[in-house]
Amino acid sequence: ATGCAATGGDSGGDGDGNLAITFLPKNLGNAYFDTSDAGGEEAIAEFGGTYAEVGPATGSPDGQVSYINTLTQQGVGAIALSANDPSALCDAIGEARDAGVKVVTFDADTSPDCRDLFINQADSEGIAKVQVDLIAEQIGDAGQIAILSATANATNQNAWIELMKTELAANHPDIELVEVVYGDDDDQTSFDKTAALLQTYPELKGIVSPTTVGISAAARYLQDSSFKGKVQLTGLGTPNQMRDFVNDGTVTAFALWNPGDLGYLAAYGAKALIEGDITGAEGDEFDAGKLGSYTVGADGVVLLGDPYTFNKDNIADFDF
Amino acid sequence: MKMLSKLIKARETGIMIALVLVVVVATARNPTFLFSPDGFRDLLLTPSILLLLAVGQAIVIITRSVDLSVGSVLGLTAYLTGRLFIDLPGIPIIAVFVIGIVFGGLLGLINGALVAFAKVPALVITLGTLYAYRGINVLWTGSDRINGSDLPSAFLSLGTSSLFGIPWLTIIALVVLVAAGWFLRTQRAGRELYAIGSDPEAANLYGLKVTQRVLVAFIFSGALAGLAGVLYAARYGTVSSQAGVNLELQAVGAAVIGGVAIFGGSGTVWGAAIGAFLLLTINRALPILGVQDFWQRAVVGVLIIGAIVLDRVLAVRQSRKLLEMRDES
Amino acid sequence: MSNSTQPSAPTLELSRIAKTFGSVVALTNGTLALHPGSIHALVGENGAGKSTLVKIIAGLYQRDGGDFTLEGTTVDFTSTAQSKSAGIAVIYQEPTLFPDLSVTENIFMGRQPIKSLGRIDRKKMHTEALGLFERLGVRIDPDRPTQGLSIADQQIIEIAKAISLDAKVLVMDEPTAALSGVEVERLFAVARSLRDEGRALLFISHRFEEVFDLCDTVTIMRDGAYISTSPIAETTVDEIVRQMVGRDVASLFPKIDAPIGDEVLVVSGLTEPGEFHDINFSVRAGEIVALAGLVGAGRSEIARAIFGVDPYKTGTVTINGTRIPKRNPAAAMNLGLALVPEDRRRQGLVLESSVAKNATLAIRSALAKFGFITSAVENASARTWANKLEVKASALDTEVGTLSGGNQQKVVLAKWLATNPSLLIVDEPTRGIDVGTKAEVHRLLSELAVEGLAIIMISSELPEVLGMADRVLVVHEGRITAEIDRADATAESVMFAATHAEVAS
Amino acid sequence: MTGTTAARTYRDYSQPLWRRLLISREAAVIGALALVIIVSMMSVRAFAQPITITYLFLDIAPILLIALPMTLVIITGEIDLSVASIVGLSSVTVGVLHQNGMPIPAAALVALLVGLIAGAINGALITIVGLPSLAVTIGTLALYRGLAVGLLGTTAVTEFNKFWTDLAKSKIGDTAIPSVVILIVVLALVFGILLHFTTFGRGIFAIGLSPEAARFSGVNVERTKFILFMLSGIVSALAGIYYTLRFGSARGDNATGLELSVIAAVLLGGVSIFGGRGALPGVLAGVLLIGTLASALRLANVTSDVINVITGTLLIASVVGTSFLAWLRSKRGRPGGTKGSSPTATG
Ligand SMILES: Nc1ncnc2c1ncn2[C@@H]1O[C@H](COP(=O)(O)OP(=O)(O)OP(=O)(O)O)[C@@H](O)[C@H]1O
Ligand SMILES: Nc1ncnc2c1ncn2[C@@H]1O[C@H](COP(=O)(O)OP(=O)(O)OP(=O)(O)O)[C@@H](O)[C@H]1O
Ligand SMILES: [Mg+2]
Ligand SMILES: [Mg+2]
Repeated sequence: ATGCAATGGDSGGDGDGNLAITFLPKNLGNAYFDTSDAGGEEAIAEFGGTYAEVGPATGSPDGQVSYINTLTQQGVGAIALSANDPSALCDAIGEARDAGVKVVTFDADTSPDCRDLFINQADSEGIAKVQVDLIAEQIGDAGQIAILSATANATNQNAWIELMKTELAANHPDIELVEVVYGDDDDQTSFDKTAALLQTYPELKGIVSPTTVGISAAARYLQDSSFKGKVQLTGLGTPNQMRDFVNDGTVTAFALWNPGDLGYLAAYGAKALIEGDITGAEGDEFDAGKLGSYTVGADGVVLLGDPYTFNKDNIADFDF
Repeated sequence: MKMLSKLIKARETGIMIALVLVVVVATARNPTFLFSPDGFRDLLLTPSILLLLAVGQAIVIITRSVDLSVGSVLGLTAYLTGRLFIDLPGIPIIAVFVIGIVFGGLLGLINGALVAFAKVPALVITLGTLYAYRGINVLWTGSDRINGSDLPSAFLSLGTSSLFGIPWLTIIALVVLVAAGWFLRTQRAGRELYAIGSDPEAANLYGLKVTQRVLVAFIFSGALAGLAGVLYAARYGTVSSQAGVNLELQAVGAAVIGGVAIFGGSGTVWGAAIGAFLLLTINRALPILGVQDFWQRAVVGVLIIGAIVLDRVLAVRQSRKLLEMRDES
Repeated sequence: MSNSTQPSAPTLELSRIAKTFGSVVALTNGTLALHPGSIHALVGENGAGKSTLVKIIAGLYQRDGGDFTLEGTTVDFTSTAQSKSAGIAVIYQEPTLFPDLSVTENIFMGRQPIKSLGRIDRKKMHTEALGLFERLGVRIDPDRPTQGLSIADQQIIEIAKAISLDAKVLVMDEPTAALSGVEVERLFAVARSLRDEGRALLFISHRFEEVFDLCDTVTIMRDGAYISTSPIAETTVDEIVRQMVGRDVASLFPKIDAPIGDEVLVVSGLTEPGEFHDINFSVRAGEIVALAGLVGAGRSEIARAIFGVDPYKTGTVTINGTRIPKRNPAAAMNLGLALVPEDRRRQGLVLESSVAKNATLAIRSALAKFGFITSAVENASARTWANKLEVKASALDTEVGTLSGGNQQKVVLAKWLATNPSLLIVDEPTRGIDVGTKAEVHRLLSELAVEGLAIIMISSELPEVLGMADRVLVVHEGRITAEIDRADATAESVMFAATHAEVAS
Repeated sequence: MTGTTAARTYRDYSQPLWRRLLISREAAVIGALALVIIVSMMSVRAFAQPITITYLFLDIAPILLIALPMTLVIITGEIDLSVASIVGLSSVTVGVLHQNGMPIPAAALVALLVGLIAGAINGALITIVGLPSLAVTIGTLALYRGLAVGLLGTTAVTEFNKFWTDLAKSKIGDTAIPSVVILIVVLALVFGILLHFTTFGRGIFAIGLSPEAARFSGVNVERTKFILFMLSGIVSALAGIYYTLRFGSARGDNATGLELSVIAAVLLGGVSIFGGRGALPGVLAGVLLIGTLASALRLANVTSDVINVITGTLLIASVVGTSFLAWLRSKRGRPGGTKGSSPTATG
């Protein structure tokens, strides 16, 4: 969008060689992104690129913009990004792309026209449906439920919540969604919000928390409260965090994709873009190492696969 | 009779009434707020950690300083607690408490030494250590996270279980509160803290050990933040590098709402404790009163301001009364 | 009564003490010997180094050179706690209390009586405080916070604090500056009884009648150096003044008869509950009206209300026919009102600011062009006024707080005279000022009156009131109880009105 | 007066100009800034290019803007913790109004008005009711942020006219300097002159050192503070508008936590938290120092946690260093720091 891009272009413009790929998660210190970025690192090591990870301390778009700018200045080959805001990053990304940097989003997307590729963990309908199905099954398809989300502005969360509402209205008329609360992806806030929910709605049957921080905090509260076993909890969590709660019966089942695979795929997507194998157009096909081959869908979206459901029987098989 | 009038005039009375009001209204709306095992427990449990921080904060503020690093100290100690249980399996719980308190005290000592010896305003120093301690925490923790499964269940149950219906956490907090209140009221050293806050220069002229006392106040605040960190780990079970972020403003807020003068010299830890209770109880009551999630922060803001305005109005009313009394005599 | 006849070994002895602050030489030869059972006076001009010497005794400052012995052994105090435990009690020139704490706590801080478990025995402390006040003959509520107490009450608490220490040496740096007759007498009675118990006392004052009344020996200092020590019986006021100033001082009260002009200020029905009631008076151009009365009578409150820093409930104040709005000092200043306040360190000066900034703070609008102002303009104006009042400072950016008390007062006067007021209120204008300067301040006030300035002078010093005022208004418990013309004003008539509620005037 | 004849002479300053400049806090900060720039240019890859300036100023513009009124507020001995929340509120105001069809300039004007009102509320509580500003603005920090988040809920407004969002990021002519720098320079001049060369500014310093003496000198303490809090509100709102347009996104949580960055920069620039001391050039250098350092460290692939540690340490080191220097100076003269360095009541 600006005329100044040429200055930074000399190091990043020369097409197929620059396999410096930097992962930019929503924030540092987040186990989920640790796993995904480690997957990216593994992939990059496989094809002989340079891996790096930078990011803001807290999940704010302005912090990410600063890093995108920095990466543009450095002239990296590609950025693998989980966006804190769908549009606030677009201008910075635009400048990066003008300077020859490829931009792949994963986990949380920006508007499709800003970036080259989006690696989608699972399609939103699938994510919404698996959680609704889980909670419906656990509470006997009737009664009050609530949602404990991350921050109020999280794009992916909000999309899922909307789809869950649609799904509930269409197929589960006896389930009433009483409230959506936001734990800000903070342990303590999520914990206290869970307490408040249970307090406010004595009839509550279940809680859905489509965020790894939220579900573990809520499980932690339930574990020691009189609601354990009476209120069902499901959502998206990592096996390592949820193992205890599943084993002691606080949580019956929850879902997630494999974040490591997500990062792995993002890295291969970035590589394909850098090397000019794909442009992000619908129908482009690229190789993703151990995951096989993937095809770019509409709007430059690549779908990882279906979410996986974890329960007492299979949780021991996973370590992430 | 004299006791009664003293009680009515006390600065803490106003916000105590506010607290009772909040509880009564919330309970009227939804009886489980108070009259259910979990409701009663959470009423006491939720503010306990903040209470510890507020007590430490009150003592520091009374000496005309402020400790903005408490949230970061709490975070560091909470993670340390988890690491201790992971790296030294079988370590006695009491040892972890001691280590946490000492570690927090050490961090407080750094604050205090910079403030007292370098004669630098506490707000600046602790704003600096707020960043620095948190940064160290993030460097150390990385994306690691202490999970409930890493901690012994005896320790975890400290965070939630009760004795005669009163949660252990609350009991610990109350013991600290009573000790601090007793110390400030009846001990020479406690009174000297007030003197130092009231006029540091006069305290110096007077020959009080200003440096030493300020140092001790900071160590105390740090140690309490350390204790709060250990309890945080026990209560929440998960500790990431972001544990305790933004708690400092809540701690200062609790103390100020509780009538601790921000420029030192007056106020009590009792007030700070009630302030902590009020702050978090309001937070819990709002959803019950049907305030939508998004607006809750705004309501908390209004209530903080309301509490200090009320406090001020009462103080002005009282001093006017004193003047009128003098006229009549 | 005099102990000078039976010389004993000095309790405390200072000789050739030197002290410099950066480039400022405060003391070159501080020499002093205090004997048990004696009250020793220390006199000297403002800035002579008296307070510095006191602070060295107290351990607040450390000497750069010289000897300091206590009961024969050399001491090097590095904190006031050490001097205190060595048996030295000090009343500093400026009261230093903890405003949030109660009167009792202020007196006993750090050495409260304790009972089991180290708990403070509040009851005992309370009783002891009452006992102290009894001894000093004052009624101060021991449970109230010291915040809001008048300077006089604060000074009394300082005195109570010092005598409760039960020290062998009691140093009092201008303890009477804020006190009036009755309290001074009480203080002296206590001082004498301490002397008779065999303690050594040091008394600093600029009021010679007090020095001659109380002390048995006097030491004179000039420019940081010792001049002489002599038994009080063998010297005279003139002699002391000559040694202090290094020359003769003409009349202390050079009152010149000034032509009395039109009414400048009219105060009517001024009332603020709790402070003052139904105050009515007027001041004419060229007139000096004194507000006399006991300390705490409410004179400063009246002055502050007129100037607009304090509120008042009912009544009006007009200057040159224009009504002064309530609570608006800026408007009052624009209408030609100036107030030299009672507490120069808190109200009169911005202590941590420079001489130049202080001297021009009140005229900053006049100095400014379209609201813009520069240091150059300020310095030029400050230089003029510092010169007129002979402020002792080397540079205009000197921090006012480092000047001696008297020089600070001169800066305050300069600040307000620079506004070219038509009515000047001076609240205790010569408190803590040495004779030389005092005479000059008096002459200045006289000259200003001749030039047509109307002056209200609040003073607790009777000689000053009688010597300077054209008219004396006596305030008692917030009411004007007498109006006495210069011709009829005597010490007796003023004191009577000041201590009695109803006076036929 | 008649007593003596010889008129005294007074020097303007007790120390020559070069010494005053050299030992001043501003000089130290500016020196540190120069050092950081030189070292980064030599040792950090990709630092020495014009685009660095572009990104630097785009990043720190909100802090630079808000630091201006914050400096004045802190010099009076008060503090405003609600600035970042006002940024958020202003951002949401622009977003919501624009969403409902109001053109950007009009929405921006309303946002400025909202900022002014928010500042006036702070000011009224502090000066009329007489509450401590730290407590008041902790309250309004929550209140204004709550309003911002409450107004917009989960949504973010992102449909802004490209003309305006481009304007926020545009550069002056062919240079690498963003246009927003013009706004900053103009406001810095206004605030600098206001603080250092007007009677109003003289009042600000007097209030910070001794509110009572200021009142006795005819300074309208309450009005001065009130005006400053309103200025703080309106400039924060301006920063909020910039924030919204630069990121093309109006969100309730925009600029969360920015208040501490602003205060850190102001203090680093040599302003005394107890009021009465400080100068605007030092503050500007302080903001630039933090910003440049962060930008260089990011380019050197240092993670944000380390940057935070360095920022915090720098803040501590700067104040401890200053006080150490003062102590050294006092060793060679002035009394042992009993005055001056110890806090004075700012009630
Ligand atoms: N802290 C200080 N820093 C710099 N100069 C000082 C300091 N304290 C005192 N001085 C200077 O030392 C000299 C002696 O001051 P001191 O206060 O001892 O005088 P004093 O005799 O008590 O006068 P006064 O009668 O006015 O109280 C004065 O010139 C004063 O300006
Ligand atoms: N009628 C009264 N009864 C009791 N206390 C009073 C009364 N009037 C004034 N006071 C108190 O006495 C104190 C001294 O008042 P103020 O300073 O006005 O006295 P003053 O006559 O100006 O004495 P000073 O010589 O110290 O200036 C104040 O604290 C005031 O509250
Ligand atoms: Mg003196
Ligand atoms: Mg008075």
